[in-house]
Amino acid sequence: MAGLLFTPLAWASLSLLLDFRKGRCVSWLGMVIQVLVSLALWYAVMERGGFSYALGGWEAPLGIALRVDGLAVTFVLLTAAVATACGLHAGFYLDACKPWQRYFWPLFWFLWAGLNGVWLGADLFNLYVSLELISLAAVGLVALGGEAAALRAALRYLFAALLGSLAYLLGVALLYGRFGTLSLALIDEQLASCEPALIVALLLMLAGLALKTALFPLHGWLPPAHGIARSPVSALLSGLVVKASFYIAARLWLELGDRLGSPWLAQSIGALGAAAVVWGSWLAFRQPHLKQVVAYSSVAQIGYLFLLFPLTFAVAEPVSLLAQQGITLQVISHALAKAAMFLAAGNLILSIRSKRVDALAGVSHFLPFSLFSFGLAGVSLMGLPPSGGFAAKWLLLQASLASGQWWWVGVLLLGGVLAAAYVFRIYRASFLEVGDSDDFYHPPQSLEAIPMILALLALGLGLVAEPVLSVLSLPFEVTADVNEAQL
Amino acid sequence: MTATALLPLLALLTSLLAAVVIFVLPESSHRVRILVNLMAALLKLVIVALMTWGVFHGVDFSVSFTMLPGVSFMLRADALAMLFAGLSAVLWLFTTIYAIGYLEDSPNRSRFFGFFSLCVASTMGIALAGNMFTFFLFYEMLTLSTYPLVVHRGTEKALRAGRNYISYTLGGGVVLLLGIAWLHGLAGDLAFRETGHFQGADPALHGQLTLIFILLIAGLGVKAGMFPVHGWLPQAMVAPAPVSALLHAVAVVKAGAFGIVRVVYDVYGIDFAFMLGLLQPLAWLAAFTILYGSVRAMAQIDLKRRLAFSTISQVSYIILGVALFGPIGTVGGLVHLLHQGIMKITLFFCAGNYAETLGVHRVDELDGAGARMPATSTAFTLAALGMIGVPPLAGFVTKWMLGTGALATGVEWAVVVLLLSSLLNAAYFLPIVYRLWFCPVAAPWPGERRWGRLETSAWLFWPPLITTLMLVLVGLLAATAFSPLSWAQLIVVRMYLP
Amino acid sequence: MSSALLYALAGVALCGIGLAGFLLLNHLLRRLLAFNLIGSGVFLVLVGLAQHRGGPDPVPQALVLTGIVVAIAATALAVVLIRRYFHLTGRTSFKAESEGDGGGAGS
Amino acid sequence: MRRVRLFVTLLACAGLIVALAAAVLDVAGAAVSSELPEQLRASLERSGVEHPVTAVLLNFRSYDTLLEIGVLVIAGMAGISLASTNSLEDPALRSADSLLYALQRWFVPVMLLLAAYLLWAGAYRPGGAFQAGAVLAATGVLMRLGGLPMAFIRPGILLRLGLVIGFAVFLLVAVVGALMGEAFLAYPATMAGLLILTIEVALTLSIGMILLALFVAAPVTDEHEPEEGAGS
Repeated sequence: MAGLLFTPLAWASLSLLLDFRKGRCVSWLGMVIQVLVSLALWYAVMERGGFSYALGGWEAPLGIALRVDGLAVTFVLLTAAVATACGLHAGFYLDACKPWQRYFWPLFWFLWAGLNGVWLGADLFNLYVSLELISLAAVGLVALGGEAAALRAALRYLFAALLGSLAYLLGVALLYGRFGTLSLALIDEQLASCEPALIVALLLMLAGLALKTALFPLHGWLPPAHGIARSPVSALLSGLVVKASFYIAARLWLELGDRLGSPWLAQSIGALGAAAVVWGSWLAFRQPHLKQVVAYSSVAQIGYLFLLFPLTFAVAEPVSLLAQQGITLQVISHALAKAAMFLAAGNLILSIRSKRVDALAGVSHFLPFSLFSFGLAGVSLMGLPPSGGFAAKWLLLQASLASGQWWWVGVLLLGGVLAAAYVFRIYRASFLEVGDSDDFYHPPQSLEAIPMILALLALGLGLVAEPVLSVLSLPFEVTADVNEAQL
Repeated sequence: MTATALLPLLALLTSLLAAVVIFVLPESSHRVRILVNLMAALLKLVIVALMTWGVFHGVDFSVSFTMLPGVSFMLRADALAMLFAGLSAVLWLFTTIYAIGYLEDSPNRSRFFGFFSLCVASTMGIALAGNMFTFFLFYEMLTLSTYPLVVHRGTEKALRAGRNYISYTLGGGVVLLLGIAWLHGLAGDLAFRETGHFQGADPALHGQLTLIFILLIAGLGVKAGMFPVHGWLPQAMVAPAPVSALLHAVAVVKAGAFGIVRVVYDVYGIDFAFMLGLLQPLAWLAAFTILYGSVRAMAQIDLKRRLAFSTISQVSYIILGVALFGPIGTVGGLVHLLHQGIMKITLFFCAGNYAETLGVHRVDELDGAGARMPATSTAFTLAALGMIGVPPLAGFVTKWMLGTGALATGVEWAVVVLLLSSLLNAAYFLPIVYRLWFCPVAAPWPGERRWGRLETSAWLFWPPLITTLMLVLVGLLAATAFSPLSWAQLIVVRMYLP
Repeated sequence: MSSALLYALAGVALCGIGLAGFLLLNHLLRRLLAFNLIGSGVFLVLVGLAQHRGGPDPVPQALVLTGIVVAIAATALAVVLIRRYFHLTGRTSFKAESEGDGGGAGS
Repeated sequence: MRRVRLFVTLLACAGLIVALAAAVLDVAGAAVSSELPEQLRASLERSGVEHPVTAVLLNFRSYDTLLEIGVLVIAGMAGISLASTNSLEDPALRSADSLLYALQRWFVPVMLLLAAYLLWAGAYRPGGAFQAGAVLAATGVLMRLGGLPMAFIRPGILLRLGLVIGFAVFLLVAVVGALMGEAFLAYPATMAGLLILTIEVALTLSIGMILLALFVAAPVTDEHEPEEGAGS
């Protein structure tokens, strides 16, 4: 438990002192540790259910507690997988000769620490600090290298992130004023009925988090930031970072939404998500640059996540569970698939020496591996079987049908078709034959293997969805023995 | 894990693993690739034969595990599954041999054979799927794995056809998914069962079930090339000949037709579907597609396009047979699934041979080809005659069974459709046969190549001859045990008399 | 109405003004200042509202200290980015050069 | 068009103010007195410091503070990663003002003393690491403007060590607690005061360093492209 929080922070400080190459060796060691610790925590939760962990030995209202349950541990594991892949890829991909690249590792580790902080956080203010940790580390990663376009994207990102955080904090201030505690569990206990002021608080928090998650129409900052960053960074940002703020929003909604929400609110959030699916896919289809396509596809895929709100509000318990499982699968499969896609796109850009989609012509001759990874990741985004994306879509379809909200069925199906449109546009471009000349750069095997593994994970997720989801429904015991939690 | 669970998995894995191995192999290792291809094809044939033997003796091959809450992945071999699995296993072997010859010295072979194997794995999965969910899984996998084959040549035209193909099939997939998800929400996880699941279902649900049926058939109809949604098929002819052979004779169109059979018999149950009044419109649609495809085929100059429209027409025989609501008609439809596969693959092999050896793509360029390529032309002629329904070839058996079935259930108009269709078949096939044998060579062949002793490369020479032999044999020996006809009768017996 | 509540209401006003500034201004530094204004407003609300209940409460004070440090870090980073951006492009806002300076659409 | 935009934005902000004010009044009316302050008073003795705010910052909610310092380090790091000069020295900023130079000789020691006092005072009255660090940074800014040589401000190992030392010490203390069988970030009761003081000293140094680095990293007036001369 301590290791999970300590390792990334310690490695952040350590790698700051080293240059890129040494930092790389040290970081790879750190990744191994981190993966092992995550697995151990996952195993512990599998064995005896969730527990809460009081930091510093101070229990919840006074101190900060961590909540370790099935959902949190699933995300911790997901983070370990995706971040490790991105870190490995970055080690080969980034140009070690550029002096600023040494700052990649500390920022990377801080990002990881912040993510783990969010997954495990049960304290509203602590979540705010973790979010800021993530945002600043992400902005720093985008700006790394300091070119004008990157700076511009980083600044837009920073402004959006800050505004979002403040809106969230304002909501926290109201909640603290009302309840005198920051622990989400205690607030949930004390909240008896709906009060208008608390609705304002919830709206503020959701709005702030939606801005940070880039929900339509607040998505303007995402594509430049994700499109312009180096590929491993884009993969981290799209795969994990946007999920952090969504995760908090989802937790808030699932804990407090039943009393503070209203059908009107739930449906409008869902409608925004639906609009994001359609609009993001359309824009993705129109982009001339490969990474912009992938970035706009993130906007669309994030839209699906917000269907959680209508599908869990005022519905029967099993239906709500279906929707939650579907959304969790969507988060996982999108994280894996999008990371694979960005990494593969990075390889493709390396080898065609251009960022444009139409420069891909003929590349299927010589680079089937990265292209294949890209394609497999695309299968998951399109929601075709047996990918995790399909499993998620299936569960959401079932939830929409069972809750009688059939209009989301149309969104889910249309989203798949639109995703197919922009993914096949890339395939099409790459299958075009233009002579036999092989003037492509061939990236090393290690660069090509990583996105492949991620893509295969995303693809195979659908087949093992049941065991993955079974962790979510493990019981949560509030009384935890602190000493046992030492991992 | 017992052998009964292992065999269906193995049948899938042979081609799946072959695909993986081929993808990993470097482009230049041709010999290893050929070896892997042929070994996998032979192995699969053996496994399928074993399973067929087992199913005949009542062994239950099945394997399943839970994939999602409430949904399981399920493979199960019943008699109907083995019909389709057998067809694809046999034809995969010949198409592989043919494709090795056809693509000799062309680029991107690693990619081609990889996706080719994936395609067969999907077909096998479709055949062995034990419920609608698993069926859909492989159905979409088939869509994806055939796309790279259609656009294989990488020309503008091929890419356009590919886009068209993918729009149709993915669109169909979406409709199908909606139907399956809705059905699942209504009735839970439905394993395929010989009598269907809705015998005596709540009348309040009938409206919804009708709607779902329409969705399912519409989604499946796209791949089966049924009338309003057949547009992708003629365009997909830009693909290399082995792909056309596989797509049209085995994988894609048959997957659609097979799915329709599954839905009608094993999900809804034939009696229930009839009671809902769903079979009558289906029969009309099938009949219309039969005539429409034949009429359009007559107008085509390009040989492969003519064959494509012929496929559109022929596949609907299967659907017509199913929709006739009688055991004999069903036998005709099912046996046509197999017979048409053999005949059509022969025709495409021959068309590919003409294109590869003589550079001929158009019907009017074929004058006198019979003298230059007698064996291929004989094969073509026999297959064409079979298509028309000349006894004792394969096509005659199916048409006879279909006609008998129609009369037995009192659907006389279907017999008229069959006769009309045969006339039309003759009208677009016989001129080709005439040109092959009786017209003198008008002009030098556009792109002639020579291979030693045989009229064409050995890889290309033998497959059509073997399939021709098969189509003669299945017609002649239709009454013996283990012929496709008796197997189809076995299926129908099990379906109607569970 | 206690004085603590007054603080909270002043904080609310600052939030609104800051938000308007953030949305309407184009110059990056001004937007940054507007953001700081919102930040101050939020901190005022946080302390004021908690104070109102029963005398001084050290927890929100500590939270605000943390919040201030975070805000300073973010502001400093933003200033560095803005300066660097200005250095490279000579621009002080996100909008395209062709629009000229002055008003117009924001980011 | 612009006028409409202006109007709508102002209206929206006014609406926000009204809604928020209503919410604040509503909450103020409904607020329950929580037991948190009592709990805090009860636990203060065990925290190792007397001032409640410092106790919350560095003991009860030390995790927040740890992450907060992390945020500062990130900002400092990202700042110096963008700096394009080798030494971060900016000649244009040096003023040759002799009065400033003369005053410095008085101010700098006094400010250093003030920083030390603030740090020490944090244990029982308002003050503490951040305030002390800020004064330290201000001293640095003054020296910098006055043109005193500050060779250590360059993106070398020393600066990076300075950036991270406070954070690292904090983290080390946190993990030592965990290794000794307590929770992560728990201090052994007898040593809490001493440990907190150690952390505070290291933090003061680091915070001063980070803020100063951010100050000197920001102005970049040389005309080099970033690729040419960045970093050490």
